Amino acid sequence: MDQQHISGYFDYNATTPICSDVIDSMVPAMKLFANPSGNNRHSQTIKKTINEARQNVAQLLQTQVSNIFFTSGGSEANNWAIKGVLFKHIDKPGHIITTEIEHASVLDTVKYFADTFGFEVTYLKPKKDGAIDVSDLENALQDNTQLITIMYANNETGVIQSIEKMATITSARKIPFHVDAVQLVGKRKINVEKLGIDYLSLSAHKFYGPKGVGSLYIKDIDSIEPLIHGGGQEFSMRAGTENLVTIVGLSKAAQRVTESVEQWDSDNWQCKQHLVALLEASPLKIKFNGSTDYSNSLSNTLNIAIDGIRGESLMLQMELIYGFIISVGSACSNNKTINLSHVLQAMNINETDIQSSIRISFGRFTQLEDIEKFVTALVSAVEQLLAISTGY
Amino acid sequence: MDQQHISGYFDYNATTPICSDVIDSMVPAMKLFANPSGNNRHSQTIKKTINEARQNVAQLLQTQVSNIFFTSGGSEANNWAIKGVLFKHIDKPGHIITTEIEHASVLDTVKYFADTFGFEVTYLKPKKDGAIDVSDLENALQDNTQLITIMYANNETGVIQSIEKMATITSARKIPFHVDAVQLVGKRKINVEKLGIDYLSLSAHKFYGPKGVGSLYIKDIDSIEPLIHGGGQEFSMRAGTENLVTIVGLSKAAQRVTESVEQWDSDNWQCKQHLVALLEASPLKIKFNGSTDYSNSLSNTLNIAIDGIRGESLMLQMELIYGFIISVGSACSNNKTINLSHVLQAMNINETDIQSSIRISFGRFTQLEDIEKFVTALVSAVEQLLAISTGY
Amino acid sequence: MYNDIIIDNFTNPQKVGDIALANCEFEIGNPVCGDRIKIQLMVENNTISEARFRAWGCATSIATANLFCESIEGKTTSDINQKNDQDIESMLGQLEPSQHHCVHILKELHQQLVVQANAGAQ
Amino acid sequence: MYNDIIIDNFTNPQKVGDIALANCEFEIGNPVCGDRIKIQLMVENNTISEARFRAWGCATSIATANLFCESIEGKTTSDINQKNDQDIESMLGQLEPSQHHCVHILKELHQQLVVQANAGAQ
Ligand SMILES: Cc1ncc(COP(=O)(O)O)c(C=O)c1O
Ligand SMILES: Cc1ncc(COP(=O)(O)O)c(C=O)c1O
Repeated sequence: MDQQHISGYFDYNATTPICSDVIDSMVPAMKLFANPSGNNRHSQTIKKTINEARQNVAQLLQTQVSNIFFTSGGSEANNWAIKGVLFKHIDKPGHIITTEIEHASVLDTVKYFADTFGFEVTYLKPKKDGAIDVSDLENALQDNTQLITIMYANNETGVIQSIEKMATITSARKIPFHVDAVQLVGKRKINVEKLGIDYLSLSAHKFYGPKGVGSLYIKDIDSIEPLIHGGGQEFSMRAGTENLVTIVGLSKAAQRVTESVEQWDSDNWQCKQHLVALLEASPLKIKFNGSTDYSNSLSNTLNIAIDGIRGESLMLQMELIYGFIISVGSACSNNKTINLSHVLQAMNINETDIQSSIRISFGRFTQLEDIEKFVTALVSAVEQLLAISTGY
Repeated sequence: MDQQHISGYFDYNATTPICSDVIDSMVPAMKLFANPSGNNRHSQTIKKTINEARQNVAQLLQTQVSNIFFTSGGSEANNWAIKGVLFKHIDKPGHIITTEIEHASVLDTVKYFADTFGFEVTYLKPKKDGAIDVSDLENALQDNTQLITIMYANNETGVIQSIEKMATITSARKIPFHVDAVQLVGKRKINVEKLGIDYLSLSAHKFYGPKGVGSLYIKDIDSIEPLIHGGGQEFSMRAGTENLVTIVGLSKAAQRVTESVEQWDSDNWQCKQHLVALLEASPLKIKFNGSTDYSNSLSNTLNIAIDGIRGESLMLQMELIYGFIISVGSACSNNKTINLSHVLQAMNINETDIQSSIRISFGRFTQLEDIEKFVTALVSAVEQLLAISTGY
Repeated sequence: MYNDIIIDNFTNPQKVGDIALANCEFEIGNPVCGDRIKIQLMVENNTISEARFRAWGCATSIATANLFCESIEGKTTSDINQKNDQDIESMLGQLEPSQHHCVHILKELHQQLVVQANAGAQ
Repeated sequence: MYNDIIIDNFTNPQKVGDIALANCEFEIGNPVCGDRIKIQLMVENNTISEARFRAWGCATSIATANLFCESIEGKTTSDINQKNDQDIESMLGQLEPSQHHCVHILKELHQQLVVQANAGAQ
């Protein structure tokens, strides 16, 4: 996608346009070719570069460099946190708490421990507004609870969980608490130490950095095993010659977030308010999926069901005719079955509404006038689809 | 390290200079920002790019695209193969065969299964020439052997193992055979299907590609579990938004290897013969660690013990005074202990010889005249060190 | 993804609508996927002179409905009856696994057409 | 890695050699690491007028030996005796964990010097 299409891009939660500063930082890094683990002066340069990157990520989360570990992205970070903690209990499988609305890299990993090793799992269910009740978490705790893993903000609805309140409970009971913050980092400020959690995942491509690189914050390295064993990289916690080019990109992206996240968030919030107002004033019959207010949802995300259309058709219409990219709550899948969003299902949204749901997510390159053009296009596209289905 | 220093770089086994074609291929990929898992046309472009990369790696190994899975490098590929196979047996831990000379990402992973889950391990010992006796492997087989993991070429000595002969035995007994080919790929031709092994690891930064990206070849995906669970990427075998930029780099690097590996190998072999001849004609007192002939060792690697000096001092001397980068067989470590190469120890080389050992590894940018300059520098550097130690 | 046949038929469907005096009409639905398609035809002398559709469903099913109407206009029912499964499958071009249910939709449309047209003829 | 103090003393060691008429001489070794250093001194009126070394070992230990000789030439044994552990540690600059054994080497060189010089004086 080139830059001229960015104004039509409303799928920032899937991935973000890479920022030109980030690209500029990565180009020279491609030529730094010494092995970071080497003993010569060229290796030294690279070690320093990696350490600066670690510093930038630490600053982003307001923590120390010794708590930041680079990974190949959010999925690896999630897998690492869950597996790294649970394999320590493999001889005595206990209880895991998570939610029904996690990302596949959490759900599938938790399921793996349940199916293969016999761990017991409690899946917390969100309320209609998408939020998990803190008291539900409290009630789910067992003496043998070995890990809690809950996402900070949901990728589909943008709904934000009360992680800070949850952490008060988990830390009082000293139960390891992992937070998948892949969707929050870059959109809201985080102070991970004040938050009081044990592990936090982030992924650069969700905040204008490159794909395939992320970090896991680890409060106490003795509490977790490596996912990738081997050499001395990452304080001997994650083997593998470092992906220097994308780590440098992550570094620059993290720096930008630290500087600008509040500005971006306030711009996004303006866009979102405008979007909501325009949609409500439009002829479209809309339901909002999950909270839309500032403190309970991301400022860049809106998930809506539009009466009378199928999300998937609307998505293609919006792309092919109007040049807007959005995402959907359901898609056809193989074998004639339909793939309904597990997140919307968990919120007890009915099947027809899920099939007519779309996710609109924008970001720092989105202008207020892009929002206006977007709504105009959306209204036309829906009208066209309705015209095709009139009579149904 | 910039290009002008490449003629002094003799540490290609640690990492290789990235090739300018590879850089050129990566730059435009940085701007392709759609999510490869998305449903829009931009995503399509990226899927195609990733698929082309898979094709190039498949071609490099002479296999099918459906057998190639991208990883964050050689260490992840090794971890994946070992853990992915052994976790299938976690309820009935059996027997593993490996060697004493593997890379840390294999040794530490195998040790993890021995220490944590009670697997039994046989560590095969190489002969003085660095090679594992095929009959030793045959004798080590047990009825409950669940995995064999043996490296193709050793990173320190360049010694090549008889993988093809070994595979005849393992495939007849249907025992999964993983081969860490990180050091062989890019130096010799591989036909992985003809070889008859089950898993093979490779890493782009060892053949003029970027760091932090590699692949695992998997013959039968039902034989192995994912290491990173989650989304549908990599045929649902390895979750995580793909590291597009470095996958594109791997792709180009793989393509170059397929085209040129024989030429590079023959150039390297010329360099190596010249190097050996010059060293033998020099006043240095030298022992060769491991085989040096064409069929039993890589054409780009030479590991030698030089009488009367300490490898570590020589390495620094070579770098600081002469601008040559080499590697050593031992280094000081914390707590006053010495870190002797586990590879050279396994070959029964005595401690003094290990301490005076260096690894010389070169590659496609090395000229015959660089070899000459190198030996001249080496002779002077050794003389200077000998002058300091005279009397000892 | 979506091939050009699907894209053309979806973004610019020429056969959307109703035929006030339709003499043949049928509906099909996919209970799992929820796609619904209604076809109205004007059949004169065993020839389909006009075909229109209404649809609610995924983009590929809408495209399928349009393509179906386009392909049968001007044809006789026996022309259509001669199409075998392969002919029908190839009409939609290369599909992703998640779009394969539209092959079944297209087959069902053909079957229904033959059934209904024969019924009308009796 | 190697700091500038280590690099200077290692790449351009001024004090390598033997003193034919040395009146003070001692050796130290690190049995684990294998580093070996021999020091020869010319001591006149309690002042070290000349210091030379021979060494086999890692780069940092060679640098340490040279630095030691440089630092004691022209000094009296009581000057040297006054150095505390901190003074000695700081001589080598910032070190990596793997280089820390050279702090012990440097301390041992100082201790041996005092012992030997006192022995000579008696
Ligand atoms: C033999 C061998 N295996 C595995 C690796 C690890 O590969 P990577 O550096 O891509 O993690 C290396 C390189 O360091 C190696 O030499
Ligand atoms: C909430 C959440 N967690 C984890 C991930 C996975 O991150 P990555 O794409 O870096 O593997 C994503 C993004 O897809 C996400 O939205």
